[in-house]
Amino acid sequence: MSGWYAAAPLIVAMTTAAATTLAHAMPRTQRALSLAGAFALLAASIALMDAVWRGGMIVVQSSNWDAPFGITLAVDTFGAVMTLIAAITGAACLIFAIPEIEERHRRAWFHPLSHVLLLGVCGAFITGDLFNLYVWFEVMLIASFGLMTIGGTKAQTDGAVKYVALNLVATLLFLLAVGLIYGMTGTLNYADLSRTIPNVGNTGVLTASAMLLMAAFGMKAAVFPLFFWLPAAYHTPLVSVSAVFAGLLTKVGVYALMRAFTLLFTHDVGWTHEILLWVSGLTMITGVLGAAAQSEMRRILSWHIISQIGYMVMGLALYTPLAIVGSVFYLVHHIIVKANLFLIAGVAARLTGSMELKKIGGLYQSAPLLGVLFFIPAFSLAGFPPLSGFWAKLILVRAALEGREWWIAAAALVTGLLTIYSMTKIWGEAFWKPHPEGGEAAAPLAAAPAAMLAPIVTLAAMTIVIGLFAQPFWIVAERAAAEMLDPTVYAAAVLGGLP
Amino acid sequence: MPGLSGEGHAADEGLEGRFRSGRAVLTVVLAPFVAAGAAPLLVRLLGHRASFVLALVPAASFLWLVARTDEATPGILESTPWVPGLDVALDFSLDGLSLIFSLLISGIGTLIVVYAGGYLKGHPMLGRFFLFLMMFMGAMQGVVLADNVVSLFVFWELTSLASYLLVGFESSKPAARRAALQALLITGTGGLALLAGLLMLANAGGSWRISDLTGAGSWIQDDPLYLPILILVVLGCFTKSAQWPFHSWLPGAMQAPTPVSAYLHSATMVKAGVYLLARLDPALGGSPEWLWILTGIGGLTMLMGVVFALLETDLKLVLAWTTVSALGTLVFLLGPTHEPGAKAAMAFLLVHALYKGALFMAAGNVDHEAGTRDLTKLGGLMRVMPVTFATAALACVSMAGLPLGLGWVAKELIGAAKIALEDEFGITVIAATLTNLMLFCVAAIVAIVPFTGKPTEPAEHAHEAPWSMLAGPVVLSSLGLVFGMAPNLVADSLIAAATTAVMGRKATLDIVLFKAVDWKFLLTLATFAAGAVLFAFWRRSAARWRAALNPTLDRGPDRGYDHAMAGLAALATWQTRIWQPGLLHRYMAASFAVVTLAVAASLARGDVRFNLSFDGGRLIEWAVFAVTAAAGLVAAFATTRLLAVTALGMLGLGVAMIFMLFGAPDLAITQFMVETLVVVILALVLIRLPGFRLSSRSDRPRWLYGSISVGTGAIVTLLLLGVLAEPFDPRLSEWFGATAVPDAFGHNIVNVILVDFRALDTLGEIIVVFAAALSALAAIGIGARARR
Amino acid sequence: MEVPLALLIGLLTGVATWLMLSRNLIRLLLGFAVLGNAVNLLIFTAGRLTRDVPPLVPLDAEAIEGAFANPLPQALVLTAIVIGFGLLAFALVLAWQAYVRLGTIRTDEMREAEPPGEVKP
Amino acid sequence: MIEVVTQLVLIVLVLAGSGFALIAAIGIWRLPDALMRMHASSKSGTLGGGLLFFAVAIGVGEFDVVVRALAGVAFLLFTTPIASHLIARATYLLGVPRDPSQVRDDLEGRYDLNARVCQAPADVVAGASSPVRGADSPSTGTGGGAA
Amino acid sequence: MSAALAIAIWIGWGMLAISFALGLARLVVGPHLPDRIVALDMLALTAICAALLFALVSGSSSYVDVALVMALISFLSTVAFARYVEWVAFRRARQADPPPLDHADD
Amino acid sequence: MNSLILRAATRVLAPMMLMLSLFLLWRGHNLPGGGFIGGLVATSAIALQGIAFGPEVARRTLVLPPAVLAGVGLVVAVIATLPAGLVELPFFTGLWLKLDLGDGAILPLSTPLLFDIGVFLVVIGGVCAILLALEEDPETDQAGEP
Amino acid sequence: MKRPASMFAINLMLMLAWCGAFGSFAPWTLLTGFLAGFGVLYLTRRVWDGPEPQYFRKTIAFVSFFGFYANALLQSSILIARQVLSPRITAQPGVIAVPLQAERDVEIAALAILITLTPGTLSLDVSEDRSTLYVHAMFLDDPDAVLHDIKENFERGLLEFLR
Ligand code: NA
Ligand code: NA
Repeated sequence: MSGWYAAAPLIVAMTTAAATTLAHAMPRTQRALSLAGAFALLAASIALMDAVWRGGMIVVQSSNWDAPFGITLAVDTFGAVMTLIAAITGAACLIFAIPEIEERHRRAWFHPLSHVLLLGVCGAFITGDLFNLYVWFEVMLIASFGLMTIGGTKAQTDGAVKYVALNLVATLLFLLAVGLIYGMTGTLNYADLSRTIPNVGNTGVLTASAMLLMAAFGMKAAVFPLFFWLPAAYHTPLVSVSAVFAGLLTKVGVYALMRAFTLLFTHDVGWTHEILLWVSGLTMITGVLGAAAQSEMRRILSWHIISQIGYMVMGLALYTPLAIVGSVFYLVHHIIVKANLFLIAGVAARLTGSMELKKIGGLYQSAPLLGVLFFIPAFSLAGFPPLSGFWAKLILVRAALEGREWWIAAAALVTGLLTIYSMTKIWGEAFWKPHPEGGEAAAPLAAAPAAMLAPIVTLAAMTIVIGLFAQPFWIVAERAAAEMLDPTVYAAAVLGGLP
Repeated sequence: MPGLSGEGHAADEGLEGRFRSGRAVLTVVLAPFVAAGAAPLLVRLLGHRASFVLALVPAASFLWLVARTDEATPGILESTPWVPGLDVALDFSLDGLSLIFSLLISGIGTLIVVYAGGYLKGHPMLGRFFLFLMMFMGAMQGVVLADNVVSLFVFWELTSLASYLLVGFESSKPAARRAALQALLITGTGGLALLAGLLMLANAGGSWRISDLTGAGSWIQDDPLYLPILILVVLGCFTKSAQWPFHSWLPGAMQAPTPVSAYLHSATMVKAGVYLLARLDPALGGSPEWLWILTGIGGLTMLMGVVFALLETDLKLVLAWTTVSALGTLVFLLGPTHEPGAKAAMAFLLVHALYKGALFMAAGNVDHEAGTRDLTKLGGLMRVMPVTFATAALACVSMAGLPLGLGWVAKELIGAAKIALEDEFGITVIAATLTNLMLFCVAAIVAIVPFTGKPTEPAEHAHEAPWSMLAGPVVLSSLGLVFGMAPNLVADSLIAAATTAVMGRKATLDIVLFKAVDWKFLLTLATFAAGAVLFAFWRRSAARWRAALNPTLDRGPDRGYDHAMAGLAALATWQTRIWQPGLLHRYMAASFAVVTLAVAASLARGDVRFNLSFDGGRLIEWAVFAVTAAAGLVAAFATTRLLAVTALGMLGLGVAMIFMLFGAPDLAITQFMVETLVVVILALVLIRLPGFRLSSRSDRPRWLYGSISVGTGAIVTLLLLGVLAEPFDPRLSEWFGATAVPDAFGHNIVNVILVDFRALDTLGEIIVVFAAALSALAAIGIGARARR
Repeated sequence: MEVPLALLIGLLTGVATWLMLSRNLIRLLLGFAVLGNAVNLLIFTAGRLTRDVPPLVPLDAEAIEGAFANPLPQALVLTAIVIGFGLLAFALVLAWQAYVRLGTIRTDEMREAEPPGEVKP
Repeated sequence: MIEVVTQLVLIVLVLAGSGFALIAAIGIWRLPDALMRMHASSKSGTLGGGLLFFAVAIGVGEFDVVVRALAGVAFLLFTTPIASHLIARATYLLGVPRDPSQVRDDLEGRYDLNARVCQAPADVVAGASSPVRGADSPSTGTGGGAA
Repeated sequence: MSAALAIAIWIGWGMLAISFALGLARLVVGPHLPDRIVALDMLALTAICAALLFALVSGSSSYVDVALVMALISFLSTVAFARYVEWVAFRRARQADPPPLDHADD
Repeated sequence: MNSLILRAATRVLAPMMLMLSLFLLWRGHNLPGGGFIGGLVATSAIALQGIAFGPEVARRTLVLPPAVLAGVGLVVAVIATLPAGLVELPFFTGLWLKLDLGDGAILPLSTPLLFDIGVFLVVIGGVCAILLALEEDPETDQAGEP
Repeated sequence: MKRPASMFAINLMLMLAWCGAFGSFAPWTLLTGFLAGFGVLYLTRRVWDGPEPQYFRKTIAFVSFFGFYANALLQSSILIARQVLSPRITAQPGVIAVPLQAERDVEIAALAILITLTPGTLSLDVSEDRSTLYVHAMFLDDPDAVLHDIKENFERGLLEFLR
C-alpha cells in the first residue's frame, strides 16, 4: 500500500483542479478549496518524502500491470525532494495569489489552472515512464499557457505568443525523441530503458536521439541557446504566476535532463556530458549578461533563471557524485529563492508602483523589512555565504575544481560575481535610491497584505535555514545523487527480477 | 599532499592534543552577530545610548582575549561541526597572528561602537547602522579566527557585505551607492578568486583545515597548480587590502560614516588581505613568485598611496590614501618571507591600527563639529577642539615615525627588514624611504593644517566633540604613546607571537629604543628633515601640484572601474541584442538550426546503419503517400489562407489513411475527427484575422530558412531510417496481445492500453484537454476586456 | 513501406519547419499542425508497420492469430493527437486574441514584451 | 454458385463504386464552375460511397456490419446534400463568377447580403397573401438569361 | 477473396488514386474558395471509399466503422468552411473596396 | 447559420451523432471507439448544433457549462482510479463487476469503463468549451469586420 | 388502431414471438421475425376497421419512394458521368425558383436533400418566407420540364410519405 504515497500528490492535485472547476461560480468556496488543495498537496508530498526517506524508493505499478508493460510510478529521493519543493512553492504562490488576483483573474480559471500546473510538475517528478513524462510535461505546459495569459496586458499577450510558439516546438522535439527511442528499444519504462539502451547497436542514432531529447529538455530548461522563450515572457504575467513559473517550470526541464542523462543515456558521456558542460557554461554567462542588460526587476530575475539553470546543468555535466549533489542542492535552493524573489518583486512593485527600476526607489526608507526579505534571497542567489546559494555554488565549484574543469569553475565564479552585480542593481535602485517622485512615493510595508508577506517570510526563512543548517540538506542531496548515479538500483527496484 | 606531520610547528606541538572542546572562540565570533540582531531593538529602546550596551560585547571579547595572550603562542584550536558532509566545520584557531588581529577588532571595535553612538546620535537609521556594524565585527572576528578555508571564506564575504551596507549607509547619495557597489564588486571579484584558490589549495592539500595546510610546510610549491593557486589567493588578498590596481574602492569607501572608515577601512577589514597573506605565508610564501608579486605590488601601492595623499584636500581621503600606502607597506613587508619582515609587518600593523583609528575619529570629530573636512577650508580648530587636536597630534607622531610614538618602533623594525633586503632590492629601499618622507609630510599636514593658523569660517561655530567621540581617539593615541615608550608591553605577547605564527617557527623580539647613532639613524633624521621641507613646499604649492598632477595621475583604476562597468553594460547589451532580439522567427530559426546541427553532429559519433530495404508497396499506399506529401507542400507554399487550411485538411486525411493502411482504425477515426474539429475551430478563428497577403514572403531569408527546413527534414528521415535498422523488440506488443482479453477483458487492445494498461497517460491527456479549454477561456478573457 | 514513409515524414518535417519559420502567426501554427502529424507518423512508423491487421482480438478469441499491428504506438499516437489538438486549439485562440490586443498577427510586429531598441548600454 | 454470384456482385459494386468516385473527381476537375462541380461531388460521390458500403455489407456479411453499412449509406445520403447546399449557397453569396454557359438565374438580386436573407421571386412576394400555391404555378425568373 | 475480386479492388484503388490526384489538383488550382472546399469535400468522400475497400481487403469490419464515422462527420468541416465563406461574402458586401476574389479571404 | 435546411437536418443529425457517440463509447473496449472517439463524435454533434442554431442551443444540450462538464468528467476519471485502494491494490487498478443478466448475457461494469466515461465527458466538455466560446463571441455576428 | 406507432408495436410483438419460437434472439432472427410479422399484418390488414392503416401505406410509400429515389440517384450519376466524360461540356446551367408546396421545415429540408441527389439539380437556398426553393440545375435547356419533374416526382412522392 505504500504505493499510494506516490499516487497521492497526483490524486490530490487532480481532485483540487476538478473541485475548483466545479466551484467556479462560488468564489469563496473556490478559494477555500484551492488553498485546502495546496496544503493537502503539501501534506501528501511531505508524507511521500517521509516514506521514501524511511523506506527507500517507492515503486508503484499503476493499474497493477508489471513494469515495463504498464506505467510505473517510481519515486526515489530526488523525485520526492522535487515533489516536496514543488508543493511548497505551489502553496506559497497560491497564498500570495489570494490578495493579488482580482475577480476577473479568478474568473479566468486561475485556481484550476494553478492546480493543473502543479499536477503536471508533480507528475513529471513522480513518473517512471518516458511517454508518461511527455504527458505530464504537456499537462504542465497547457496550464502554463493559460496562466500566462491571465491578466491580459499587451506585453503579456506578446510574451504568451512567443512562449507558446517555442514551447510547442520543444513539445514536438520531445515527442520525436520518444518515438525514436521507443523504435530502438521497444520500451518506454525508464528502468527498462536503462537496461536496453546499452544493447542498441546503432549507437550513432542512439546518441543523436539522446541529443534530441537533450534539446527538448534543454529548451524546457531554458539553456543556451534555446532559452529565448523565457526572457520573452516571464516578466509579463501575474506575479504569483511568474513566481511559480520561475520556481518550477524550467526546473522540471532540469529534472528531466538529470533523469535522462544519469539513468538512461550514459553510453557516450564523453560526448553528451561534454556538450552539456559547454551548454552549462554558456548558459550561465549569457544568462547573467542578459540580466546585466535589463532594468526591470522581473526581467533581471528572469535572465537570472537562465544563468542559474547553467549551474544545475553544470553539475550534471561534470557527472561526479559531488557534482550531482551540487545540482540537486542547487535545484532545491534555487526554486525557493527564485520564486521568493519574484514574489518580493511583486510586493516592491505594489509599494512603489512599478517593476521598472528607473521609476521606483525609496524602499530602504519606507519598507526596511522588505529590504531584509529581499536581501536574503538576492544574496543567496548570488551565492553569498552563509545563505543557501553559497553551499550550492561551493559544491559545484569544488566539484569542477576536483574534476580539473577549470574554465567551468571560472565561469561559475564569474557568473556569481555578475549575479551580485544584478542583485545590487535592484537593491541600489529599488531600495537605496530615493523614489524619483519624492519621499512619500513608496508605501510602507504595511500597505502590502499579510497574505503576500507570509509566503515571502516563510521562503526567506527556508533560505536561511538551508544556509545555516546545510548538513541535513546535504545528506538528502547526497543520497539523491548516490541513487541517481547507480541506475542498476533503480532498475532493480522497478523491474524486480525481470532480466 | 605531503604528510601532515613532519616539518612545521603545528606537527611539533601535536595538533590533536591542542584541541579544545569548548566554544569560547566560537562565542567571540558569534556574540557580535547576536548583538547585531538585537541592535535595532536596543536602539529603539535606548536611542543612541544603546551603543554602550553594544560595546560591552567587544569589550568582553577583548578582555577574554587579553587573558589568552599566553596561550596564544602555542595556539588554541576549536572545532564545531557545521556541514560535515562537505568537510566544512566552524574550526577556529587562536594563535599569535589571530590574537593580534582579534584584539584590534574587539578593542578598536569597543571604542568605535561608543564613538558611533555619539557620531550618529539621532540618526533615524542608527539601529540599522549598529546591525551592520556588529555583523561586520562578528564576520571580521570569524575571518581572523577561522581555521577552515570555507568558514574563513564565509566570514570574508560577510565582511564585504557589511562593508557594502555601511559604505552605502547614506544611500540617498549617489556617490555613496556607487562607492558601495564598487567596493563590493572589487572585493567580491577577489573573494571569488580567493574561493577558487582556497579550494584548489585545500584540494591539493587534502584538508580543509588551514592549520593542516600551513602546518605542513611549503609542499604546495611543488604542485603544478602552485602558481594559479598563488595568483588566485593573492588576488583575493590584494582586492580586499586595496593593493594597486584594486585600491580605488578604498578612497571611495570614505562615503561611509566616519566610524566605519575608522573601523573597517583602516583598522580591520582592509587588513584581512594582509592577514590572510600572513596566514598562508608558511604554505605559499618563500617562492620567487611570492616575493616578486608581494614586494612589487606592495611597494608600488605604498608609494602611490602616499603620493595621492599629498594631492588630496579632503581630510578623510588623505587618511584613506595613507591607509592604502600602509597596506602596501604591510604587503611589501610580507614579501620576502623572512623574520625581520614579518616582525616589522606585525609591528606596523599594530601601530597603523592605533594611529589611523585615532586619526579617523579625530577627522570625524572635525567633520562633525566644523561641518567640513576640506583642508583648504579648515584652520584654527586647536582652540575650540583642543582634545581632538591633541589626539590627532599624538597619532601623527606615530604616523610620522617620530620617537616616543610606537611608530618609531615600527619604523626601526621596518628599517631592519629593509636592510635585510638591501642587497637584492635597492629600489625598494629607496621607495620605502621616499614613502617615509612623504608620510612624515602627510602627518604634518593632518596634525597642523586643520588646527593651527587663523580660525576659518567653519571653525567659528565649532565645539569640542562630546566625550563619547573623544574616548576612542584619546585611548588609541595614548596607547600609541604608551607602547612607544614601553614597547615590551606588546613586543613578546603580540608582535613576537604573531611573527611566530607567520614564520611557523618561534620568533623573539628585542626592542632597543635607541641604538647607536649610526648612519641609519642619521638617515632617519634626514628623512624627517626632508619631510619637513616637503611640508613647507606643500603648504605653498599644493594647489598647483594638484592642478598639474591630478589630470595625469588621477585615479587610473577608478576610471578603469567606470570603464569596466560601462564595458560590462555594453557587452551585456550587445550579446542580449544578439540572443534576444524580440523576434520570434529568429528564435525559431535558431532553435531549429541548433537542434538540427547538434543531432547531425551526434549521428557521426557512433555506428550508424540505415534501413534502406524496400518491399514495393501497394498502389494505394503510394497514392496516399503522394497525396499527403503534395498536401504538405501545398500547405507550405500556399499563397492564400484557405488553400493552406484545406491543404492541411487534406494532409490530415492522408495521415488518417496511412493509419488505416497499417492497421490502426482507432487512430484513423481519431485523426479524422480531430482534423474535422480543427477545421471547425480554424474557420471560426480565421474569419477574425487578416489573411496572408499581409505577410509577404519576401521578408524571409529564403535560402537560410530553406536550408534549415531541408536540414531538419533530412535529419528526421535519417534518424528514422537508423531506428528502423535496429531489430525491434516486440516484447511489449506481444504481451499486450496476450494479456488484453484474458486479464483486462477487452478485445480492442488499443483501447485496453488507453483505459487500463497505460491509463495514466490517458488521464494526463484528458487533463490536457480540460486545461486547454480553461486556458483558452482564460485567453479569451483578454479580448473581452480589451473591447470594453 | 517504411523507407518511403520515412521520406514522407522528413518532407513533412521540412515543410513544417519552413512554415514555423514564418512571421505570420497563422502559418506558424499551421506548421505546428503539420509537424504534429509528422511526429505522430514517426512514432507510428518507429513501432514498425504491419498491414491491414488491426490490434483487435476477435470477439470469440483470446488472442490474435498471427501478426497484428503494434498497438502501443497506436495508443501513444492517439494520446499525442489529442494533446496536439488541445495545444493547437489553444494556440489558435491565442492567435486571435493576439490580433485583438496587438492588432497584428505578424510576430515581428509584436514588440510589446521586448520593445525594439529598449536595451541600451 | 452463391459464392460466384456474390463475388460477381462484389466485383460490380467495387468497380462501380470506385468508378463513380472517380467520375466525381473528374467532374470536379473538368466542370467549369464551382456550382457545377458540386453536382459531380454530391451525386456521383454519394453513389460511389453508397455502392461501396453495399459491397462491404455483402462482402463481410455479418449482421452488425450490414447494419453499420446501411447506416453509413443513410449518413452519406443525408449529409452530402446538406454540405452541398451550404457550399452552393456560400458560393452564390460570394459572387463567384459562373460559367458563361449559364442560361438563367432566378436568384439574382434576391439576396440581401446585409440583412443576410434571401427573398422569394418578386411575383411570389407580390402575391404572398395566398398561403397555398398550386404546384403548376409558373415561376418566371426575374434575372433570367445568360449571366 | 477471389483473384477476380482482388483485381477489381486493385482497379478500384487505381481509380481512387486518380481521384485523389484530381481532387488535390482542384484544391490547388482553385481558383476560388468554394472550389477548394468542394475539392476537400470530395477528397473526404474518396477517403471513405478507400476505407471501405480496405474493409473488403482486410476482412476487418473495423474499417467500416472508420467509414461510418467519416460519413457522418466529414460534412461538418464542409459546413464550417461554408460558413466561413459566407462570412467572407458578408464582409465583402460591406467593404468599399474588397480584395480580388481569388484572394477573397485575405 | 441561417439555413432552414441545415437546421431541419440538424434536428435529426445531432441526435444520431450523439447516439453514435454513446455506441462508440460503450463498445470501445472491444472494437474501435472508446471515450475519445465517442467524445469527439458527441462534440461534433454539439458543434453542429452550434453552427446551425447558435451557441445557446448547443449550451442547453450540454445541460452543464462545458468547463464544468469537463470538471465532472475529470472527477469521474479520478474516482475510477480510487476503488483499487479499498481492496489493497495499486493506484488505478481496474476492477470488474460482471453482472449476470441471465441467459449468458453479461453486463461488464468496470472502473476502466467508468474511466472511459470520464474521458468521454472531459473531451466533450473541453472541446465544446473552446468551440462555444468562439461561437459566442460578440464578434461572430460582425464576423468579417476587420 | 390505425396509428402507425400502434401497428409498429404489434409488429414488434410478432417479431418477439417469432424469436421465442426459434429460441434465438440473434440479429438475423430478429430481422426475419420483423419482416414476417409485417407480411402477416399486411395480409390481415382488412381485419382492422376503416380504411387501410397508415402503417402500411407509409411503409410501402417509403419503400417505393426509396426505390424510385435510388433509381433517380443512379440516373443522375450516370447523367453526370456522361457529361463529365464527354469531350465537351455541353451543360446549360442556371438557377431556377421552385415554388414550394411543402410547408414544414422537415418537408422542405427533405425535399431540398432529395433534389440535390437527383439528376442535374442542386438545392441552393430557401427564400425567407419558405415559399420558394432556389435550385441550381445543370441542364436547363427546358426549365419547365425541370420544374415539373421536381414538383411532380419528388415533392409529391415525398409529401405522400411524410403526410
Ligand atoms: Na523557471
Ligand atoms: Na546568476
